[in-house]
Amino acid sequence: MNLTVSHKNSQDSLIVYLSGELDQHTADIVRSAIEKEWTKKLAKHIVLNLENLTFMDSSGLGVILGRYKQVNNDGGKLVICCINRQVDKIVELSGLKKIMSFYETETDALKALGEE
Amino acid sequence: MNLTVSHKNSQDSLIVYLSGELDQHTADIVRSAIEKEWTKKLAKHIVLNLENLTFMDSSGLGVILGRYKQVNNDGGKLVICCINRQVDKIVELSGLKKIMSFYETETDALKALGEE
Amino acid sequence: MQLAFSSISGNESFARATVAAFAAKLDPTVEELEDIKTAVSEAVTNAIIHGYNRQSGFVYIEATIDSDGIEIIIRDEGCGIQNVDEAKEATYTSRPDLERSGMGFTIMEHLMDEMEVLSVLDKGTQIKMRKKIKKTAPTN
Amino acid sequence: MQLAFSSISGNESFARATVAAFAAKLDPTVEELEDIKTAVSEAVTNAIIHGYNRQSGFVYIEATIDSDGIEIIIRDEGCGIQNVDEAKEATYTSRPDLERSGMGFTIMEHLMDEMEVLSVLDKGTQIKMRKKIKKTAPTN
Ligand SMILES: Nc1ncnc2c1ncn2[C@@H]1O[C@H](COP(=O)(O)OP(=O)(O)O)[C@@H](O)[C@H]1O
Ligand SMILES: Nc1ncnc2c1ncn2[C@@H]1O[C@H](COP(=O)(O)OP(=O)(O)O)[C@@H](O)[C@H]1O
Repeated sequence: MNLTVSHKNSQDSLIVYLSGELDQHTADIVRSAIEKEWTKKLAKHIVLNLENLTFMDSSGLGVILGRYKQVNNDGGKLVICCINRQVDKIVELSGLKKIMSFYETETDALKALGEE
Repeated sequence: MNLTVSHKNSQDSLIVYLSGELDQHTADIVRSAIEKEWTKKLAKHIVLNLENLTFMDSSGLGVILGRYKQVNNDGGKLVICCINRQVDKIVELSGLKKIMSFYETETDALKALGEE
Repeated sequence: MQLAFSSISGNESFARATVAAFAAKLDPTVEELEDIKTAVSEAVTNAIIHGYNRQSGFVYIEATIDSDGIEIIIRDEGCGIQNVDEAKEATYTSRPDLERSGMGFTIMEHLMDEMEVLSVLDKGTQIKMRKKIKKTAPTN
Repeated sequence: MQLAFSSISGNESFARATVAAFAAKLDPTVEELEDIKTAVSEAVTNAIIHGYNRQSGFVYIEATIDSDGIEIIIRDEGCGIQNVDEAKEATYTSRPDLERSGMGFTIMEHLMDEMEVLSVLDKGTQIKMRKKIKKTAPTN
């Protein structure tokens, strides 16, 4: 598989790490992995750490927006950190930066969610 | 270009470093780069360091055999060091290992040529 | 070069890798190559999920290198687009149920220098894109 | 998948990268992938330099994945081979002037599980190769 998902819990937040290439084919993996964790109700917020995401197209925007809505509906926040140039270009171009919050580091993202 | 050639001189030997992919298209680069140095008559022997050669097919065997013959005709030796698995498979399979000498390290190769 | 492959999910990554390997001959920058990969990924994804609605069919890619860059044609023989102008609008998608973002065409237009959509209902869709690649000094 | 490209030197690397990207779907080991790349490189090089004698023409690749591996057909419409048995002999080459080693067929035969040569003089040459890829557990 071109994409792997892993996660860890940190106080109120679920931190999700995506590694590889996120497209229509691999979007399903992200969707179901996050939903599986989210329904456990162990976290209030989600941090998407995209440091090792080497490629993303508009299918990735779709799956991220979908999770964003769900977390918002449940009263939490979804924020993103550590994006590289190709992903940055896509989120910039698509206007996602106007909707969601992006942070340079995972620590910054967690701080913004009120941790530590 | 898929392949780069660099070299240095060490006592009696010309050490040639190939980096990238060696095939029919890039074989010409290797041929002309080595000939240019060899005709300067600064060295008696050649060490081919293939540590960073990530791919080689039978066109590579051809250009290596061509240099080997030339160096032999001029009374010197051509030896090879630091090959990786894919290259090892090709030289093994083609019988090149029965003709030429291969060394694990550059130091071993130079030692075999009587240096230091 | 010409490439044909089945409209199955999973071939998006194969298609963008192939066009990138072909475009690499122009010695593009990493960023230019990423732009091309992304645009190809968008068009191929659309052919698979919209054009063929995930049914079986073939996707065709033609790429040509000329003096100032690369031209890429991506074609399907699927359902076609009813209203191309509407389809090109940012955030328009006919498949919100699939969590599509509707940003495909917008991304292709921005990352490439030219984009042209040709579509006939029940016949299929063709996307023609061009990207200029600045010539670097010959490497020998 | 089907691929067609010009018989120009420099396309060998594009061809092997493309087939490797396609074969990657089988989740092969790095070594299996290297074997496939090398065999494709041999057949494509032969089509370009022997089949078309460096003249312009097209090289065609067809690759199919089935339950136990990959089948790859590489075809040219070049000069053809007079004597296939002789051509397959280790170290036989008709072009020692180009510093060819004559090891192409030997390498293809060893790295792949099956190899079949079909050649008609003045019509062209087709190499059909198969490689078994061991199924790994689904990674999900
Ligand atoms: N190859 C195609 N065949 C049929 N319809 C298409 C094709 N490409 C795009 N479309 C239509 O255009 C719309 C917009 O496409 P796009 O901007 O890529 O957004 P998305 O793919 O997220 O829906 C699609 O929702 C679909 O209705
Ligand atoms: N596609 C082809 N078209 C015409 N002749 C070919 C083709 N492939 C191979 N041959 C012939 O078979 C010979 C042996 O091929 P090979 O074992 O690959 O060695 P090499 O390419 O080093 O000559 C070639 O020298 C050539 O005469």
